Amino acid sequence: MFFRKAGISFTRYQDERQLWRLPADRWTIAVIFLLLLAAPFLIDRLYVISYLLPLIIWSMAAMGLNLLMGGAGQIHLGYGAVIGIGAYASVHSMRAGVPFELALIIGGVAAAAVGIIFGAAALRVKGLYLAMATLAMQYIVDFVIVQFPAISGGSQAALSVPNVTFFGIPVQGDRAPYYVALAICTVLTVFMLNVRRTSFGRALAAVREKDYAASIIGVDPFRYKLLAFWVSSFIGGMMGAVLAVCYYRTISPDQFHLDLSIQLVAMVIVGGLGSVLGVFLGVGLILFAPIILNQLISWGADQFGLAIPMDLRAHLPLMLYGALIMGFLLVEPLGLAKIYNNIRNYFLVWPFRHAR
Amino acid sequence: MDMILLAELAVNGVFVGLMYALIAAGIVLIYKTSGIANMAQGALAMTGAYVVVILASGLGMPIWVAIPLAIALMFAFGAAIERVALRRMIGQPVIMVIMLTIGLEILLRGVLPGFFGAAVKRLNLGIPNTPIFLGELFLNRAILIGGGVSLALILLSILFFNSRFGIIMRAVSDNQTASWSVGIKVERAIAVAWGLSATMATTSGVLWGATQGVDWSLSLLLIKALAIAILGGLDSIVGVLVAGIIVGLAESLATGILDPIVGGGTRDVVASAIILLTLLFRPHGLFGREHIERV
Amino acid sequence: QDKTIRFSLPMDFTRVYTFVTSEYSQGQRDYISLINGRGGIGGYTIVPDVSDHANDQPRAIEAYERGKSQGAVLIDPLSTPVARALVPRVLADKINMVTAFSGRSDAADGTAFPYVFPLSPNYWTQSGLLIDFFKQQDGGSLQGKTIAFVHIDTPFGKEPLPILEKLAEKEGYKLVAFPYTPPGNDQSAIWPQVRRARPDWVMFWGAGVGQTVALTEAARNGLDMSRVSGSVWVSESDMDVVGRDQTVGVLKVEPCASGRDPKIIQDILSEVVGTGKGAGPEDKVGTAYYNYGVMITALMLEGVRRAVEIAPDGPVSGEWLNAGLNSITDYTAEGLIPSTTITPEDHQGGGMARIARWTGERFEPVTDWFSANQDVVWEEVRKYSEEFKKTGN
Amino acid sequence: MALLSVNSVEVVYDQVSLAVKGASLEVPEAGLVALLGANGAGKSTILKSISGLLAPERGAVTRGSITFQGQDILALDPPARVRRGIVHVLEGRKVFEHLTPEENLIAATTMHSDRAMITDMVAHMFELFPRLKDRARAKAGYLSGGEQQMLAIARALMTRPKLLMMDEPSLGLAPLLVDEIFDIITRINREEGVAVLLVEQNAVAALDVVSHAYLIEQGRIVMHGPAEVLRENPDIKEAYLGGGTTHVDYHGVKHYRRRKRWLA
Amino acid sequence: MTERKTDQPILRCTGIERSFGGLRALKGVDVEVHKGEIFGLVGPNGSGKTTMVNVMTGFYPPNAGQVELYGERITGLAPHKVAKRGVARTFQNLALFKGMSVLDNILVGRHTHMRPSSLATLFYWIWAQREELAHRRVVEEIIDFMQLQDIRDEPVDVIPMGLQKRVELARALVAEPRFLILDEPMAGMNQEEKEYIARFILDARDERDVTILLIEHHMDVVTALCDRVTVLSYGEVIAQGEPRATIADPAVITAYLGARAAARHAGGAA
Ligand SMILES: Nc1ncnc2c1ncn2[C@@H]1O[C@H](COP(=O)(O)OP(=O)(O)OP(=O)(O)O)[C@@H](O)[C@H]1O
Ligand SMILES: Nc1ncnc2c1ncn2[C@@H]1O[C@H](COP(=O)(O)OP(=O)(O)OP(=O)(O)O)[C@@H](O)[C@H]1O
Ligand SMILES: [Mg+2]
Ligand SMILES: [Mg+2]
Repeated sequence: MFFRKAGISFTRYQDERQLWRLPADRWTIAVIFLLLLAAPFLIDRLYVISYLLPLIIWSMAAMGLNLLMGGAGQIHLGYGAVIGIGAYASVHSMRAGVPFELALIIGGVAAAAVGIIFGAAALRVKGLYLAMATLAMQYIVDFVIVQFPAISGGSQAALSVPNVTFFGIPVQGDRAPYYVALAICTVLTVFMLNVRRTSFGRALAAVREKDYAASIIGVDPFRYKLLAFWVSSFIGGMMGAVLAVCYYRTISPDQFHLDLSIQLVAMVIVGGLGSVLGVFLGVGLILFAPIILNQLISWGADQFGLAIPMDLRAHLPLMLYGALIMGFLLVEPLGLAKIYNNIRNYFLVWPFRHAR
Repeated sequence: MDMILLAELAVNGVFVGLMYALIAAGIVLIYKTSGIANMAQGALAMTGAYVVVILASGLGMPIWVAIPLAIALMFAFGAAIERVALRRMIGQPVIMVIMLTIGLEILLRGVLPGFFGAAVKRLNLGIPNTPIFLGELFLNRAILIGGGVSLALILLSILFFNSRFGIIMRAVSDNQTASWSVGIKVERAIAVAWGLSATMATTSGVLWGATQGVDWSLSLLLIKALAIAILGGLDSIVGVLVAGIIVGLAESLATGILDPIVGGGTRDVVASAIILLTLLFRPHGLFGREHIERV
Repeated sequence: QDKTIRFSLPMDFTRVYTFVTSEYSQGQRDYISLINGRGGIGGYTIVPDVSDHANDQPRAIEAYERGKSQGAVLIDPLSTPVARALVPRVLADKINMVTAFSGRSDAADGTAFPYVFPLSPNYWTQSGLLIDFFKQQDGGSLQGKTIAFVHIDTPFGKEPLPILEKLAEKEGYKLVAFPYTPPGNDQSAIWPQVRRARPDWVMFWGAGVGQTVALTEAARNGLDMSRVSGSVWVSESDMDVVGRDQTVGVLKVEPCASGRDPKIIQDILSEVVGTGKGAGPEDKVGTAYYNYGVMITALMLEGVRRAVEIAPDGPVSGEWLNAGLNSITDYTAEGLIPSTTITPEDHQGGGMARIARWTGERFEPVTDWFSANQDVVWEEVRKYSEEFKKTGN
Repeated sequence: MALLSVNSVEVVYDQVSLAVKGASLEVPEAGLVALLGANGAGKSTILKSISGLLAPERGAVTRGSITFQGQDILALDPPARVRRGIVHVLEGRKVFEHLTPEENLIAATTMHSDRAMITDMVAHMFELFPRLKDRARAKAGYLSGGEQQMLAIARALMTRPKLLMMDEPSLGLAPLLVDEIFDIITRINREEGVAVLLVEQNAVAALDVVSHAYLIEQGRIVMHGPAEVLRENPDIKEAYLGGGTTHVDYHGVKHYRRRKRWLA
Repeated sequence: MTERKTDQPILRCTGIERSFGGLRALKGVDVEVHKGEIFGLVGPNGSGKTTMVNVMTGFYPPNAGQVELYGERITGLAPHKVAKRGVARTFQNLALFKGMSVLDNILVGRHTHMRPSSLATLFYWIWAQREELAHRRVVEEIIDFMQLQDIRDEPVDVIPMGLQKRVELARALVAEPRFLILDEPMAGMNQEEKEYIARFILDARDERDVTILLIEHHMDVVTALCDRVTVLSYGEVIAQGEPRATIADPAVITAYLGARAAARHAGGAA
C-alpha cells in the first residue's frame, strides 16, 4: 500500500529521470546503503568478511559482465580470465611499488587491452558461437598464466599481495578492505544505474537488440560492441585488483579458471539480464546458496541425528542448489529481478488486480 | 619426428575425436529442436554411466543387458526432463533455458554421487587391454571400438534427420510459436530430441566410463563436446563428425609434437586456437546454418 | 562445553578431491571418535567440524573464517589451491593448518611457515624416495637409464620436476616428462609416446581420474606394470576401477601402513565401528585413504597431547597447539607410521615412507621405512622458503 | 449452431495488463467473418486466445469460454486445436526461415499420414501461389515480405482447417496480390467450406467479401452486424473506408483526432 | 509547398545491380530523387524495392552501379556513415529495439547528435544530464507531434503493431534527416491511421524540409502524396513518372495493380 502511487506528476524532465522515482524506493536505498556502511560495527566480523565482502566484490564482477551480457547482448565465457589478467597485472605492479590506486587502473587497462583483442576477434560471431570464442580466450589465458612462472609466481604458483594503502588508508585488517570494496562498488553501481539513462547505454542496447537498425541511426555496431568489451573488461580487471587486495591476498591461477567464468555468467542470468538489482540477487544466490544449504543440512543432521551417509550429506546441498536454480527459473524465467518486480508491481497496484 | 608415432597418434586422434563427437551430437540434437545448448549433456553422460553401473554391479545384471536397459531408461529420463521443466520454458529467452540446463547439471551432479556413492566405480565392458599391433603400428582396442560405435550412432542420427521428422525438428527450432500454430507438437518433438540425446549421452558415458571409471568427472566431457558442437556448427550433425575428427587429430598431434617443445600440456590451447580461428573465418562453424536477418 | 578443542575440517567432497575426501574424512572422524570415546586428551574432547568447500575458494574462506570465529585452533582443508590461498591468513591469525599431501611443498620449512604443517612426506620427498628405490632395484646406479615422468599439467603435477631434474644430473639418468591436460580423462595420445621412449621406469603424478586413466593406458600400451610407479595417491580404489588383475606390480609411495592390521585400525574396528559409531561404510576401513586420514589425525592429536603436557590448562589457542605440534617426537602411532619427529624447523616430519607393490589384492611393502635424497629436497625447500620469507611468495 | 463461439473472454498479459475485456463473437459453420479494429484494439489477442498461442507471450485467458463445434477448447494445447481444425495465420509472417518453402509446407502436415496426399497438397499450394514455386529452393527467410505472407497462408492451408483465422493477410501485399488473396479466401471458403475469421485493416476489401463483421475498440466489441449494414455506418466509413469516398484528399487531412461516436 | 521542390537531384542511383546467390534482385536500376519531393517506389512483392533501399543505405553494397548523395559518392559506405550524412529510414519488418521503452527508442534516434561516452555516464550529473535533457526536449516534441504521449513509457514490444510503426517513424524523424526513406509505413493501418501518417509525411516534407522516398502498396496514398513514382518489377524499372499516369500504364497494371484495382482507381479518379 505504501508503495502506491496514483498518477505521477513531475514538472521537470529532470525529476522524471531520477533513478528512483518513488520516494519509498529512495528511502529503501538510503537505508540499505547506511546499513552497509554501518555493517562492520553492527554484525559479527565473520559476516562482513566472508559474506558481505565477497558479495560486494562478486557483484562488481557480475556488473561488469552484465554490461556486456545484459547491456550489449554478448555472452562472455572468459570473464574469469579477464579478472585474472587484471589481478595479475595489478599485483605485479603493486609488488613493483606502484600504488594501489594506480594499480587498479593498470589492472583495468591490462584486462581491457587483452579483452579487446579477443573481443575484436570474437565479434564476427554471435550468440553461442561468441560464447565459444570467449571460452577459447579463457583457455589460452589460463595456459599462459600457468606456463609462465614469471607471471604466476614461481613453481608454487602463488603470488602474495603486498600491503598497500588506498588514499592513505592501509588496506589491512577486517574493515578497511570492506570499505575500499564498498566504495569502489558504489561508484560502479552508480555507473551501471546511469548507463540505462544515457546515450551510451541506449546505444549499447540498440546494438544488442537490432544491430542493423542501430546502424542506420548512426550507431556503429562494431565500435559499440568493442566499447562494451572494453568497458566491461576494464571493470573486470579492476575487480581483479580489488579481489586480490581486499579478499584473496594471495592469488593463484586456479582462482580465475573457467569455474569462475561460469559462476559469474550464472549470477548474471539467474539475477536477470541487464538488471542492477538482479546482479546483487544473483550473486547472493549463487555465492551463498551452497554455503547456507551446507550449513542447514549439517545443522539438520546434527539436530535430528539423522544418520545419512556422508556422500549423501555432502551432495544434498548441491542437489538443492541445482533444484533452486531450476525452481526459480521455472517460476520466473526472467530471473530474480523480475520476481522482485512482479511482487513490487503487485503492491504498486494493490488492492487492484490489473494496471489498466 | 617418428612417422610411426605420428601415424599412431593420428589414428588415435581420429577415434578419440569420434568419441567426443558422439556427446557433441547429443548437444546438436537438442540444439536443432530447441535452439538451446544443453549444458547438462555431460551430466547426462555421467547419469547414464551411473545407471549402467547400478544395474550391472548393484543389481548384478550382465553388462550387455544393463546397457540397453540403461539406454531405454535414459530415453525416458530425457523425455521426462522436457515434461517437467522445459515445457514451461517454451517461448522464454534462450539464455534462461540454457541456465536451466546448468541447474539440471548441478542437480544431477549432486543426485547421483549423493545417492550412489561419490567414489569412482568400475565399468567393465570386457574389452581386453591387450594392444593390437599392425606391424609396428600400435592400436588402442578400446578406443577403436569406442570410436566405431560412436561413428555408427552418429551416422544413424544423420539418417534420422533426413526424414520428415527431421524437417519438423528444424521447424521447431526455427520458431516454436509458429510450429504450434500449424499443429506441430512442439513438446513431443523436444521430448524425443532429449530422449535421443540422453541415449547418445549414455553411450558416451559408458564408453568413457570404461576407461576412466564412473564418477562425477564424466560430466566434464561437456566442455569438449560443446567446443566440438560449436566448431561443427551447432546444428549440423555432419559438422560434429568433421569437427570431432579435427579436434581429436589436432589434440593428439599437439601432444606428440608441441608438448615436448613447449614443455606443457598444449592440448586444450591448440583446440581453443583452432576453434577461435575457425570461427573467425566461418562465424557459424564449419557447417552451421547462417543467421538469417532480412533488413 | 569448556573443555573442547575445535578442529575445522572443510574439505572438497563434491568436486576435484571427491576421490579421496570421503574415505580420508571417515578415517579422521573415526580416529577422533576413538580418542573421544576413551575420554579425550587430558580432559579435552575434540570437536571435528566437517563441511564441504568444493575446492571453491570463497567457500573455503568462509569455512575458515567461520572456524576462526568459533575458536578452531586447526584447519585441514585437504586441497592444494585452498591451502595456498589460506597461507597468509593462517600465518596472520596463528591458526594451525595441516596440509598433508597437499599445499605447498616448501611449507616443510617451519621457520618460514610456522603455522603450516604438512606432517607427511611432500611431493619432492616422495619423488626422491622413488628415484632412490629405482636405484636400489637397478643395482645401485641409474646411469644411462630412462625415467618417464607422466604428470598432470598443473602446479601440483609439475611439482616433482625440479627434484627429478636435479637427481637426473646427480644420478645420470635421462628424464622425459609428459604433461597431460587436466583432468586427465583422455591420455590416449600420451602413452604411445611413453611406450616409444622405452623407459626403464615410469612415474605418474596425478590423482583421481588422472591416475586410473594413466594405469589403464599403461596397461593398454603393454608397459611392464612392475616398473610403473605413483605417488601416495595410488589407492585400492584406482585398482578397482582399472581392474585388480590388470595392475599387478604397480608401485606406490606408502606414508603409513595400509590395511587393517595396524593396532590403531584394529582399535577403531572394535571400539568405534564395532559399536555402531563409525562415520561411514565399514568396508572402507583400512583403505589407503582411510588410513591417511587416521595417520594425519593421529599426528594432530599427538600434537594436542603434547600441548596438554606443556600447558595442561591451556588456554586453548592456535599458539598453544602449535607448541604441541612442534614437539612431536618419535611418534609412530602404534606402528601405523614411521617414526615421526616434528620440530619448529621441520614440519614434514623426517620424510620417511616406504614403497609398496600391488599384488592384485593389496599393497605389499617392498621396502622398510626409509628416507632418501633429503639433502636435495631440503635444498629445494630452503630455496623457496627463503624466497617466501623475502617476497611473501 | 455456430462453429466457433467466443463468450465474454478476458485476456490478461503478464498477469497485470488487461488486453481484452469480455469479448464475444461467433463464426458460423462455413461462415466468413471479419474482425475490424484500430491498432492495439486486441484483434490479434482474440485470435491468439482462440488458437491457444497466448502462453509464449505470457498472456492467459482469465475469464470466459471458447467453444469450437460445441466443445470447450480452452483446455487444449495449440496443436490439439489445430487437429480439431483451427488454424491461425500469425501476424507478421512467422515462416520457418531456415526451411525452404516446400519444407515449410511439409512441416505443417504432422496431422496427416498419407504421403501421397501430402505431395498432392504441396502441388496444389504451388498452383495457388506460383510465385512460391519459383522460389521453392530458397530459404524462406530470404523471401520478400509478400512471398512470405503467401507462404504463411499456404502453410496454414496444409493443415486442412475447418476454421482459418488470418491476422492481416493483406499486410504488405501488392494490390494485385491482395485481390488474389481475397479471391483465394473466398474460394477456399466457398469451395471447401472452410470457415474464415479475418482480421483486416483493409476494411474495403474485407467488407466486400465477408458476410458479417465485428468491430473492436480497446478490448471491447463495440459493434457487429452484417457486412452491408456496417459498410453504411458513417463512423466506419470515416475510420475504415476513407470518409465514404474511394479517394481521400490526403493533403486536406486535419491534425486533430476525430471523435468516434460508438465510444462511450 | 511546391516552391521547395526543385529538380536538383539529392540522390542519384545509376545502374544498380545486386544479386543473391543465383537470384538477380536488381538488374541495373536507375533512380533519381529530387530535393523536396516525395518520391514513390512501387512494384510487386519481391521486385527489389527493399533491396534498392538497402543498397542506398549501405546495407547491401551493390554488385555494380553508383549511389550518390548530394553529389558525394556513398556507394558501399557503411550504414552508420550513411546515417551521419543525413539519411534516415524505417524498416518494412519493424526494427525497434525490444526491451526498451518507446521513449528510449526514440531517444536513440538522436544518436548522431549526441556525444555518448562511458565517462559521461559515470559522471552523469556533471557531464551528461544537461545534454540528455536538451535532447529529451526535442524528442518530446516529436512525441507530441506523433501523439505517442500515452505510451511513452511502455516497453516497445507490448504496444500494437500500428503504434510500433509510428514509433519507428518518430525514431527516424528525431534524427532530423535531410532524406527519409519509408518502407511501407502504412502497412497494417486502417484508413484513419493512414491519414495520420500521410499528414505526417506531408508535414515532414513541408515543415522540416525533408526529402522522402516512400515505398507503399496503398495506391490511393501513392497517387495522392507522391510527386513522381518509379515502378519496379523483377528488378527492373518498368515505368516512371507522374503517379496517376504511371499506374495507368498497361505494363504496370499487368505486373502490379491487376485489372480490378486499376478499375477501382480509375473509377475514383473519374
Ligand atoms: N505480449 C504482450 N504483453 C503485454 N501486453 C500486450 C502484449 N501483446 C499485446 N499487448 C497489449 O494488448 C493490446 C491488444 O494488442 P493486439 O496485438 O491484440 O492488438 P491488435 O488489435 O492486433 O493491433 P494491431 O492492429 O496493431 O495488430 C495492446 O494494447 C497491447 O499493448
Ligand atoms: N538477403 C537476401 N538473400 C537472398 N535473397 C534476398 C535477400 N534479400 C532479398 N532477397 C530476394 O530478392 C528479391 C527482392 O526482395 P525485396 O525484399 O527487395 O522485395 P520487395 O520489392 O521489397 O518486396 P515486398 O513488397 O514484398 O517487400 C526477393 O525475391 C527476395 O527473396
Ligand atoms: Mg494485431
Ligand atoms: Mg520490401
